Amino acid sequence: MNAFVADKALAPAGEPESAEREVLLRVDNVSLAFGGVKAITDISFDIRKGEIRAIIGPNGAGKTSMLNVINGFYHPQQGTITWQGKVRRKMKPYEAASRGIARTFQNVALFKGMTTLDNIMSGRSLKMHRNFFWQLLWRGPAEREEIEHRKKVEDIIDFLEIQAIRKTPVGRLPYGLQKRVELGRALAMEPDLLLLDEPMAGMNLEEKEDMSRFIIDVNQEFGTTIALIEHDMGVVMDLSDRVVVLDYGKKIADGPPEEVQASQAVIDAYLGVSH
Amino acid sequence: QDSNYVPLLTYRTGPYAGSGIHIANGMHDYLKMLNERDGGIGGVKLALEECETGYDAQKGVECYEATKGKGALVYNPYSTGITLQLIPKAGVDKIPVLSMGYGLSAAADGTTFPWIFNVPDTYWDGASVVIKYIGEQEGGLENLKGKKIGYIFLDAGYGREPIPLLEQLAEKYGFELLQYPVPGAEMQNQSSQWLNVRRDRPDYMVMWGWGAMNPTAIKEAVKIRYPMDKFIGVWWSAGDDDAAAGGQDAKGYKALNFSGVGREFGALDDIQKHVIDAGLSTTDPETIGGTLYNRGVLNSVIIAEGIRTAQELTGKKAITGEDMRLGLEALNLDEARLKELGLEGFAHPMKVTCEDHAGGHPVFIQEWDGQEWQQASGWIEPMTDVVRPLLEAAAKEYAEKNAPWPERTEPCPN
Amino acid sequence: MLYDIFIDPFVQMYQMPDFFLQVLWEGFVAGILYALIALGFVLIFKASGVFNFAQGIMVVFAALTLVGLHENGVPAFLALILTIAVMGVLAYGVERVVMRPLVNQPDIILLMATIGLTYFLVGFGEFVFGGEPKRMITEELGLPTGSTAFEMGERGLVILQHIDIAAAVIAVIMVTALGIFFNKTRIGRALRAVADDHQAALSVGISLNQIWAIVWFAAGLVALATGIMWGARSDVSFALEIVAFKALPVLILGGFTSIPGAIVGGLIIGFGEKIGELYWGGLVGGGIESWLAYIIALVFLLFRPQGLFGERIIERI
Amino acid sequence: MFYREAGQFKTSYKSDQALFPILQDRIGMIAILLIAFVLVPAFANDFFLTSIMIPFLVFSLAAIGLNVLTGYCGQLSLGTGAFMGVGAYAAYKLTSIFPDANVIVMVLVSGVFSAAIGAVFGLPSLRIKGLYLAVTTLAAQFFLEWCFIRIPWLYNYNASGAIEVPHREMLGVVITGAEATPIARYFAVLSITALIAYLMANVLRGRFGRSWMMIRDMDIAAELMGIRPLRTKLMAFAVSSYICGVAGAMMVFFWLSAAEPSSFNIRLSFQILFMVILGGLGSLGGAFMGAAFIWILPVFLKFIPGIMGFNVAAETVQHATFMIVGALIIFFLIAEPHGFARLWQIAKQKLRVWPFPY
Amino acid sequence: MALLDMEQPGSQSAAEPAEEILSVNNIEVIYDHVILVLKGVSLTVPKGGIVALLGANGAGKTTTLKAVSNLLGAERGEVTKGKIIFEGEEVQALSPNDLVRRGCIQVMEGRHCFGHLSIEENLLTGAYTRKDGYSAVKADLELVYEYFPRLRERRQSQAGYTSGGEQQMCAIGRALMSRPKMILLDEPSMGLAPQLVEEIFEIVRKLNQNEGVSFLLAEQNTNVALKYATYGYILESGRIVLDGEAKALRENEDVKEFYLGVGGEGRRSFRNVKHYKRRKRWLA
Ligand SMILES: Nc1ncnc2c1ncn2[C@@H]1O[C@H](COP(=O)(O)OP(=O)(O)OP(=O)(O)O)[C@@H](O)[C@H]1O
Ligand SMILES: Nc1ncnc2c1ncn2[C@@H]1O[C@H](COP(=O)(O)OP(=O)(O)OP(=O)(O)O)[C@@H](O)[C@H]1O
Ligand SMILES: [Mg+2]
Ligand SMILES: [Mg+2]
Repeated sequence: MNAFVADKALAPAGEPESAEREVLLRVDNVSLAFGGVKAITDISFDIRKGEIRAIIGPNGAGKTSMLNVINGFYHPQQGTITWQGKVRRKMKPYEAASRGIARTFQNVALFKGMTTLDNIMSGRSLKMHRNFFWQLLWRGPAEREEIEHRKKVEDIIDFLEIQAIRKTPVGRLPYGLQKRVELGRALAMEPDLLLLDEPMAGMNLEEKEDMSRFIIDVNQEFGTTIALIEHDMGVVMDLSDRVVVLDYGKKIADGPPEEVQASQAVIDAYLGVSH
Repeated sequence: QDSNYVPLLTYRTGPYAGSGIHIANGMHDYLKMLNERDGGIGGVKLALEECETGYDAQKGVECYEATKGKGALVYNPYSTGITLQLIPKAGVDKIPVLSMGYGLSAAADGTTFPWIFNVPDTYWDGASVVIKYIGEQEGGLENLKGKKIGYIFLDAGYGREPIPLLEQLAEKYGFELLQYPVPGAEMQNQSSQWLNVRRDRPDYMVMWGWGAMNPTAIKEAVKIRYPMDKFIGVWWSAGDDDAAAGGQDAKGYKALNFSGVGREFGALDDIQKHVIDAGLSTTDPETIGGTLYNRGVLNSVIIAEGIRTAQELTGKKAITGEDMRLGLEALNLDEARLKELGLEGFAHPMKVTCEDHAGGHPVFIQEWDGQEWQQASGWIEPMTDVVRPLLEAAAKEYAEKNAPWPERTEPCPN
Repeated sequence: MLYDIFIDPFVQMYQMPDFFLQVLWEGFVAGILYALIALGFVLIFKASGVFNFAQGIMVVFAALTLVGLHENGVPAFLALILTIAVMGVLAYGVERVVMRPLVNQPDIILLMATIGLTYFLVGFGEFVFGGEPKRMITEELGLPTGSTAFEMGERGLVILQHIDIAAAVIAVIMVTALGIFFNKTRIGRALRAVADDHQAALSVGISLNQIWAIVWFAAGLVALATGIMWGARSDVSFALEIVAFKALPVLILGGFTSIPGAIVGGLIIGFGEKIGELYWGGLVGGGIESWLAYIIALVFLLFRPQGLFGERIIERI
Repeated sequence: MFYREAGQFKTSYKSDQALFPILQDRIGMIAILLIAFVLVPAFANDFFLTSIMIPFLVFSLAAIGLNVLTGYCGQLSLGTGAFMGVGAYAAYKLTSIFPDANVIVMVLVSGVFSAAIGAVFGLPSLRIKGLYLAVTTLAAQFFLEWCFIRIPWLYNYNASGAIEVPHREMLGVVITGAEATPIARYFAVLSITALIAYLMANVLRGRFGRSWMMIRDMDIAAELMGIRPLRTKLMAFAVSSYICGVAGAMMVFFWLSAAEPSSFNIRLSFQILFMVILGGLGSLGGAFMGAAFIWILPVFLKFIPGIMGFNVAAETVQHATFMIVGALIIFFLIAEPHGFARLWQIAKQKLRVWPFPY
Repeated sequence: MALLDMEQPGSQSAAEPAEEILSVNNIEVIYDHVILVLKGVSLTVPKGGIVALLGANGAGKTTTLKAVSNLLGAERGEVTKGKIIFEGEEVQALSPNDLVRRGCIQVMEGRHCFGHLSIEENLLTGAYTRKDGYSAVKADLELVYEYFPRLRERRQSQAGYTSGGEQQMCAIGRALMSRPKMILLDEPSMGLAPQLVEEIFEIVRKLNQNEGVSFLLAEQNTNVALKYATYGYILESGRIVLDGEAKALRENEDVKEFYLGVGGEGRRSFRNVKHYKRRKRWLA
């Protein structure tokens, strides 16, 4: 559909059912507590390659904490995390990033003093290598590298339709656009696993639709596995392949959206009657 | 040009203002008085301009650069730091620097430092007088053997300057030199230094302090009950405010001095009459006659006499920096002249020569009686025999380190 | 060498117990005095998140006003009251001219503004009072000036200055009062809220103007107390401003936001600095006091980045 | 209307990423360079060169250095003065150990030493943040200042404890020492400052600049994007200290020609910090504007009464200068907390929409 | 636009001017002296009404609310034209503190809890301006805990460490603690679980009916907002483009398509969104 997406191998043609796909990340018996507060209690689930995995649950259920555990920002007291078949030791967030896990944040965590373009370029940090002396000179290799990556970033900008704000400092952007830039920044990392924490909070319908479109495109044409936290059930139901439901640190359901939606435990804990 | 331009680098602000203000007042008032009373020197008025340095080297250099183009005759930096910066420039710009009783001791060697003057004495002269005086108290220099002499000093170029001489004397006379540096930022917080003094129990304490360091040290000494009569400061630790901080308890504290004590001098009366009463100065009349004020006056006397001598030598009325140097090198402030100036007994007669820009003049000791300073000794000659060779060696070393150091252009006549 | 570092100092402490006690006392006093300065910083920081660099100059300014008024013939206690009034005016002015327009700005901007204020006060203070050092009117204010010596052993002597004891008492009273004020009252809570988020504090109806005026006034009073105590030790002059830097390690050690932290930090620094200087300083030529405090603080910080009693730095995404 | 990008189309990313993508800016820059390299030396007198231009350039460079650390990487430092001192002492030692080497080269090399020391003092920044870090950089300030006093080797055991700049020539022209003409020294300072400013502009728009800004804006997020915080911060400390070191060396070699340890005291650190903040954090141009304001304004104020023919006491001028500078600092912070650089941008923005108000 | 304007000129607002608690007249807001954000916004909130302010990202909803509660100063923004009247007084002349005292409080977008204070202390700061004694405050605290049981569980935790949703509850609870006459709610539903969103709006309704509190709420969740509101305004790029009774808005075709997501054939699936730029009819 555009250069950026076409650039990478497309998802396998005859999509196998998500349950049969290879496991990309497995969380086994993870528990995490802060002092007396148990944020996560003995949770296990997996994320398979190429799927959109939703994580839902009431406020304070431990969803964000779960993402933090996955990308190394929190270290669980118990349990293991297996990434691409290998059990992962305790690791630093930047190591997670270099192994292909990117994310967006619940409270937008853009680099406020930088422009949209620079923010997205920053996603490419791990992929740029010219050393300091080339940077000093600029002309030559450093510049070439910069331009090469700039092209990739421009593709993302086109894809997300944010050309107009390319040179705007992100601090001044309205919330919805900030979320979009944040997605762009995560995409620029070309991750294997993309963690999205409430990407559509504070958006109106139209923007949610746009965002959904982007997520689906990224997932389908780019083959990126996505873990998604969202409170809008419409979005969760429509987009996700499988849903895991947390409630105050415990897992109360796990399965395809329809199944989860019908589960009484989920309705009681989270959805409420009207849904 | 019908005036002689004398810029005054002063500091009435900043952490050292406490000492700087009195000096500045003294310097300014005397020269101003000459203008008012005599219409200047040799019939030519003095153009005075104060430039505030705040005792800060950067600002000092800035003042220098800003004023040197106006035909400055001489600079009095009143800061060892600024003096050091000006030393190399003086030769290039051909403007003498008069660092009266401070600055680089080695600069007394006029053959190496033709443009720098530190009459009447260098720090090394001062330090030697202190040791000599202590020796006298102990009944002879040979009795210093085994004694402990503590040296508390402002930890900057200024305070460290006398150390080489003190070390040499320590070796020579067999006393132990204990050093207590006071960092500039800690001037008002000297309890550690004085605790150390208390532990080490030195027989005498010598102080090279400035600004707020002095009163603090005197208070601390009182606090640890150090015998005040064994505590001797350099001439820059001799301010009225310095000793007054200790009040009655500071009784017995001594300091070196080379300028007059008190205000019973004709010139000071003239200042009162022509300058203060005429409202031409901001000086608080009560401070006239204070040690530092008088020091400032003496500084201006030397400037004025330098100008006068230069006028005589060159026959010009408005002179240049180069003429000024000639004047200073031929300076001869003898008793008769002092009397003429209304300053009899204000200072020891001084004479500058081409080789010796300091002169190693005698100094006296003054003592705080709880109310004011009293002269406590006669004039004491510095140990020129020790000091002079050290000076020459240091001057040589300086020239070597800063090679190629410009040779003196017109050799000394002898 | 190793002996000098590890054994000799302790031998000395043992051999001269009176001296060691004196060192401890000096450390204690220094600590209390640092704590007094630090307290002023903590007050303002806690209540507005502003690191008030001008605290040092406020100390000088308060003391100068007091002494300056007295020099001009105002009786000591009237001068004290007038000085308090002046500090009130200053607080109001600062709130009006500096803080109010800079609401909701980043820390560093506010920090800079207080440095600007420092410049202004230095210029203004010297303009009004001149640069000469002045003597603190300790006796006139009824503060004790004498000293008491305790004999220990044959030659031993421990000297306690009465003014130092007074300083300690005043410091303890102020810390207790402020501690109660901050933690137990409605305004105290509001102050802490303001420090967290100016805008949110505005939105719940906390009047920043009023709060800032109060806090700056309180800091002014602390500055006055500090100025009197420091002035009694040395003289009142602008050189005193530099002493304020000594409060910074105390501050980070105790934690910017903690009132008891100021005292505990002050004491740790005071003791550490004096003992370090007197027993180890000589090994490297002395004068290590100028940075030892910072190094002590730094070491503590490496283990507790928010200082001993500081509020945890919230890191969350 | 006067300041318009309209009609200037960028056809390649290369031209879009140029230092001055807009024609007017390029012209402006060329004009500034022309003035600096041709007009100033042609017309300025000694006082203007030695007391205004040279210190201004030296401080600008130091401000660039601090800006890298504080403005770009967000690590507040109050130790700039000491890092400048390291550069100065290193340059002094280098020139006395290698008397025949080119002094410009020595000045540039001296920065390496302050870079190393800066990096060491940057180590705590991994754990210590914000104002806490600022205060710990004071440890560097006081410790280094103490070293300058207590390690006589650093000042070649000079009795004065000060370092004095030796006489050195380059291409037959005396450029350091008392005989160096202001013009020669001015050119040395100008060239070094311009060169380093240019090189830094390159670094700052590339990946290093970005990674610093990432740490500044949100260190946690930066780490989650693969930035190694310690390495990045240390890099910033090193680069910043390098530049400050070179500035310090220039300060002594081309401006003061002698220096005591107190030349590098905490006041210098504050002065530079002021320049950075008033100029605008995270802006190279701002560093120059800030330096101009903080350095030139007081010099200027000092001479106003004289020029206007008033006879005001020197200390009153000084007091007034303090008050005015303090008040102006507050005024400008209130007017625009993001500094002159932002004011300039807003001015450009206004020009763009002129004659409409917005 | 006129077509939708259900409010007959003269009938309500002019005849009974005392009825409106807040009126915003043609205000213009500029940030940083150059960024013009609101270009003439007017709206009124009747006493005891719930008015919704809808609009896309960046339309200026937050800015409008901040203008009303006089918080723009802290963002370097200013109202350059127009007037805002709250209960007959001009807002621009009042400080935020005065406004809260007079009963107008804002729940800021993006939570803005006091990170270092515990949840309970956060709630208590909400009662800062109250003068009716500790027991009354205490009772209200209980009430808030009643509304948000989760907060009771976390009452001792530092707010900075609580989850996004918990902070949102805390922010709303804090505003309730001041016993306001009017609450400006900025995106109350953001980041809250669906169940809670309903609950919050139920609380809004309860307060409105039982205590007569008026609401001005900026909300992206148009569905819920229009369900509970009595009147709505739609803001686009700093201008009011549509306003009317909530019911009427719900029926409006454009609103349906763009804000409610119900096209002709019921709810669209997010999976099948077409990728094209649609044009809003009212912009044509
Ligand atoms: N402090 C500021 N400085 C400059 N521009 C700002 C500032 N705050 C907001 N803006 C701009 O004002 C416009 C309106 O912003 P506002 O936050 O009011 O929108 P909003 O309708 O609340 O959007 P959202 O739904 O995303 O919260 C946006 O374009 C934004 O970029
Ligand atoms: N660093 C921390 N320290 C203390 N408590 C924490 C920390 N991080 C999370 N918690 C607590 O753990 C629980 C889970 O928080 P988390 O942010 O994961 O919730 P969530 O599911 O993302 O909720 P929401 O939907 O509201 O964002 C919360 O009660 C929170 O207060
Ligand atoms: Mg969350
Ligand atoms: Mg908003």
